[in-house]
Amino acid sequence: MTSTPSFYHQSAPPGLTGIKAWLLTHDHKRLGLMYLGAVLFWFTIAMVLGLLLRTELMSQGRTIMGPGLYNSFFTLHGVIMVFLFAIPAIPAIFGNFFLPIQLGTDDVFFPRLNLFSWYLFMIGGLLAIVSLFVGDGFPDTGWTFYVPFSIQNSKNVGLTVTAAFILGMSSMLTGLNFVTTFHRMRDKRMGLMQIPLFTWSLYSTAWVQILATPVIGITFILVVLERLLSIGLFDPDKGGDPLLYQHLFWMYSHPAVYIMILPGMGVISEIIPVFSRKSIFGYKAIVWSSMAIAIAGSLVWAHHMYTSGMSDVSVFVFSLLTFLVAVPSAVKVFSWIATMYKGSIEMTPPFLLALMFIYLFSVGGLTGLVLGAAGTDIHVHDTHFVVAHFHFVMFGGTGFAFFAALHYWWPKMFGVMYTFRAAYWGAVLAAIGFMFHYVPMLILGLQGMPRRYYDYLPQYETGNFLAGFGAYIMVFGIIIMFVNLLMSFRKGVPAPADPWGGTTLEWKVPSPPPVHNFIDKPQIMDFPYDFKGVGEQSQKNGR
Amino acid sequence: MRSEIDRVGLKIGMWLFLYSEIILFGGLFVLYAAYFHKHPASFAVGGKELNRVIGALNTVVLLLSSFTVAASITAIQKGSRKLTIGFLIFSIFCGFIFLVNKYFEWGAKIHHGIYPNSETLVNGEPGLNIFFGLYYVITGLHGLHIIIGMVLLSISLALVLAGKIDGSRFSMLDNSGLYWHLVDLIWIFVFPLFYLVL
Amino acid sequence: MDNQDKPHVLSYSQLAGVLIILLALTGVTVGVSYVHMGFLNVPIALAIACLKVSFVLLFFMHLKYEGPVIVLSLIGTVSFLMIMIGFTFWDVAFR
Amino acid sequence: MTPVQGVDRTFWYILGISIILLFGITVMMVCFVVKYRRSKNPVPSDIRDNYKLEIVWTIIPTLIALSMFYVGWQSYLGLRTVPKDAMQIEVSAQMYSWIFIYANEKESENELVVPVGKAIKLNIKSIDVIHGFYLPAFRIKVDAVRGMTNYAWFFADRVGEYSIQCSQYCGVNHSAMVAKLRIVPQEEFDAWLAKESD
Repeated sequence: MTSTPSFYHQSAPPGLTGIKAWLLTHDHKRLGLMYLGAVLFWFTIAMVLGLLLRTELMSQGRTIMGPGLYNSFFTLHGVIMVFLFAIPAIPAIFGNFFLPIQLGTDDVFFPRLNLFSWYLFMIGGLLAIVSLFVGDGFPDTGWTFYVPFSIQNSKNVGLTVTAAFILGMSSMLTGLNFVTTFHRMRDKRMGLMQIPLFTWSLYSTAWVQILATPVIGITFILVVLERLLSIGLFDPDKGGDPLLYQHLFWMYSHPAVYIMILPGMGVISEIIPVFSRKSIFGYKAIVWSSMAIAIAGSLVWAHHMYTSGMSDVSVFVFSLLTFLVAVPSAVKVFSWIATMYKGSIEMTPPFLLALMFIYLFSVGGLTGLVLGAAGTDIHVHDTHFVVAHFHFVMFGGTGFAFFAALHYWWPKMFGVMYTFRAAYWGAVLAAIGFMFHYVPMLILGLQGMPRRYYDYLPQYETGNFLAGFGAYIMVFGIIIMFVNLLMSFRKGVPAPADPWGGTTLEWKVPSPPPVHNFIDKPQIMDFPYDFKGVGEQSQKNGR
Repeated sequence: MRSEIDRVGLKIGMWLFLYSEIILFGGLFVLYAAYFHKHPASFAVGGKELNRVIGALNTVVLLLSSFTVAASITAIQKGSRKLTIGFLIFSIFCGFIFLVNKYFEWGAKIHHGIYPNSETLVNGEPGLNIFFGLYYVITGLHGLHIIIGMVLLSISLALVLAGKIDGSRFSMLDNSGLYWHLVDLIWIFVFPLFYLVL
Repeated sequence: MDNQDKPHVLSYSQLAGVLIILLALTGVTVGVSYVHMGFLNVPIALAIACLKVSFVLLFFMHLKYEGPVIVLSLIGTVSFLMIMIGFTFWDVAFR
Repeated sequence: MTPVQGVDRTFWYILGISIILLFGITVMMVCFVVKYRRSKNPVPSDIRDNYKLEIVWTIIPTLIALSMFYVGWQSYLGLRTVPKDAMQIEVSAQMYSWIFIYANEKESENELVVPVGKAIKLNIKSIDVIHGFYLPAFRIKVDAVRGMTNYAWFFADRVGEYSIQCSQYCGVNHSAMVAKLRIVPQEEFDAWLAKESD
C-alpha cells in the first residue's frame, strides 16, 4: 500500500463498524465531525428563527406572528446561538479536530471524556427541544433569564436552564481536556513559543471555559431551586437582591463572549500568514494578547449593568477596565494587517472571509467603545445598537471566522476541494447582506429603539424594513456558501495534503488524516510560521 | 498511543475539575459575602440558631476522614493493601456519620419551621430568610458532594479489593482522594461562616 | 519540565502531624468564636480557615510536591474567586 | 452644558475616532491585498517583529481608550448629578404601564407632564419585575427594580412631546409599555396638576 487509510476507514478504538464506529468513537477527528453535524443543525434552526424575527419586524404591528411567539422565538434564537452555536462552534469542531494534530500528537488526553462531552452536548440540545413541546412551552425571558421575571414566569424556564447547564458542563469538560492535552501530550520537542496560534487561542479559551462556566452553573442551579422551592435568594420581597443575579450571570456571560471570539481570532491568525506566505507579525504579542484578553475579559462583567441601578463606583471601575480590554484586541488587528505588509498574497475563499472578519470585527470592537463609555452606554444600552454591536462581534467575528475555518480546513477534513467561484459569491453576498442587516440596527439604536421589541414606534419602520431586507440577502449568501461546500462531495476533486502551502503540522499529514494522525514522527519547526521554501511546493499543486 | 499511564496528566485533569467545583461554590460565597454585608445583624441571629457542637463535630469528622484518605494513599504506595482498605472503609464511614449529623440538624430546623419558603421565614426578617436560604443551598450542595465523594471512594475501594489499584496504578484512588479533600476544604469555610459568625 | 514521574510519598507521621494541627486550629476557631471582638470576629475566623485550608492543600492534597502547572493554576483560580467576590463589592458596598 | 450635550459630544468623540480608525484599517488592508498580490509580488519578505512599532501601537490605543473613558465618565457624571432645585416625581413601573405620582399625590398613567425650564428628578420603582425607564430624547435610561429606588434626571428645556419606552424585557407586552412625556409651559402645567386625577 502506498497510502495509509484515512480515519474514515479505520475506527478508534479498533474493531467498531458501521454506526458504532461513530457513536462509540474515541477519535478526536470523528468527534469533531460529529460536533460539526450537530452545530450546523442548530445553526440552521436559529438562523431560520432569526429570519422569522426580522420578517415580523419588517412592518409595524402584527406581520406574521403574535407577541408571545415572537418573545419565545428571540429567546430560542439567543439560547441556541449562544449555547449551541457560538460557544461550541470553533473549539468543539475545529479545536477537537486540529488541536491534537497541531500539537503533534494522536488524540486528546481524555478521549473517552471527549466522547462524554459530545453526549452531554447532545443531551443538552435534546432537552432544549423537549422544553419546546412540554408544559407551557419555551420560555420568553430572553437568553439572559433575568430574575424576578424568570422565576415568576409560568413557562419552561427550569428545563431550558437545565439544558444550558448541561451544555455548560460539556463546554467545561472540553476545556479541561484541551488544557491537559496542551500540557501533557504536546510533542516533547515543541516549546511554548513553537505552538501554532490557533492552539494558543484554544488554550486561553479553555481556561475561561474551566473557570467561568461553573458560575453560570451555580446561577442556573439557583434559578431552578428558586422555582422549585421559592427560597427567595433573588426575591426582593424576601430580602434577596435581583442585581446579584445579574452579577453572577454576567460573571460568566461576559467571559463567554471571549470563549466565542478567541478561537475565531486564532483561526484568523492561522489563515492570514498562510495566504500572505509570510510569517505572522508579532507572534509573541498575539500569544500574550490572547492570554490578556482571557484574563482581563473576566474583570469587566458589570459593564452590562450601568443602567441597572448599581453603584456609581462600580460604573467607574468597570468602565475603566472595559477600555483596557480593548487594547489587546486592537493589537491583534494591527498584527494581522502588518502580516500582509510586503507579503505575497493569494486570494482564496478562506482569506477573503478572514478579511471580512477583520473588517466586521473591527466595527464590532469600535462600537463596543461606545458601550464601554459610561455616559453613552446609558443611551444605547438595551437598544438595537447593542444588538447590532454584539452581532458584529459574534456573527461578523465568530460566525465569519467559523465560515473561514470551514473553508480553510474543509480539504483537510474531507479530502475534497470545493469550487472557489461560488464560495466567493456566497461570502460577498453574506457580507453585503450583513451590512444591510446590522448597520440600520446601529442607527435604530442611536435613535432609541429598544431591543426585544415586538412592535415599535412609527419612526423606526424604515430601519427595520432595511434590516429585514439585508437579512434575506445574508441568509441567501450563507446558503450559497454551504451548498457549494456540500457540492464538493459530488464533484469529488481530491485535495492534496497541503493545498494552501500551510506550515503548521496539520498540513504535513494526508488529507484526510490517518487514524493516529502521524505516520512518522512529525518534524517540529523552530517557528511554526516559517515560509522559507514553501513557494515552489504550491506551484506543483498546479493551481 | 500512550504506552504508559501519565499519572501527572490525570492529576492535572482532576485539579482542573476541582477548580470548576471551587468556582461553583464560589458563586454561592459571592452571594454570602454580599448578603452578609447587607444584613449583618440577621446573619448573627441566624448563626446563633445553628448548633456549634454539631458543626464542630462534623468538622472533626471530616478532618479525620481527610487524614485517613491521605493515609490510604500513603498505604497503597507502600504496598500495604489491608491498611488501605481499612483506611478507606473508615473514611466512607466518616462521610456517613457526617450525613447522619446533617440529617438530624436539618430535621431539627425543619421541625422548628425553618425551611425554604416556610411561614416563619417568609413572614420573618428578610435577612434571616436569606441566611437560612444560603444555609440550605450551601450545605445541601455540600452534602451532595459528600455523597458523590463517598461513591468515588467506594469505587476506589472496590477497585482495591479487585486488585485493579495497586502501588503502581493508583490514580483513581489519588483523584478520589483529591475530590474528598476538596469537599473538606469547602466545609472548612462553611463551618465558621455559618456556625461561628459574630 | 513539569514531569515528576516519581510520586512523593508522605509518611504516616507527617500526615498525623498535619491532622493534629488541623484539629487544634478547629479548637481555636471554635474557642475564639465565644470571645466577642465585634467586627474582628469574621476576619479572624476566615484567617484561621485559610490557614487550615493551606495545610490541607499542601500536605493532604500534595500541593507542596506538585509541578508548576497545578500550583500556578490553583493560584489563578483563587485569584479569580477573590476577584469575583471583591469586584461585586464595588457595587454592593457603595450602593 | 446640559447632560444631553455632554452625552452627544461623547458620542461624536468616540464615533469620530472609531470611524477614522476603521477607515485606516480598511484602507491599509485593501491596499496591501492589492499591492502585494502574488502575481505582482511573488517573493514575500520575512518580517517577524518590530518591537518599536508594537510598543507604539499598544501605547497609543491605550491612551486613546483612556481618554474615551474619561470623556464618557464626565458625561455620565452629568447624568447623575441632580441640581438641588429639581422637581421630584415618583415613577412606578408595572406590567405594562408607567404610573407617575406628583408631590400633591396626583397620579397619571402613561403620561408624564412637566413644566418647561425645570430640572426634573424621577425616583423610579417597580412593583413587579424589572423594567427600564428610557427617555431617548434626554439620553436617560435606568432600570426599575423592585426593592430599590433608582433615579434619573433631565432638564426640560424645550416644550414638546417625547416618548418613553420600557428598555428592560418584562413580558409579553414589553414593547407596548410606552408612555408620553409632555413638556408644557408653567401655567398649563399648574392647571393640569390641579385637575383631579381620573
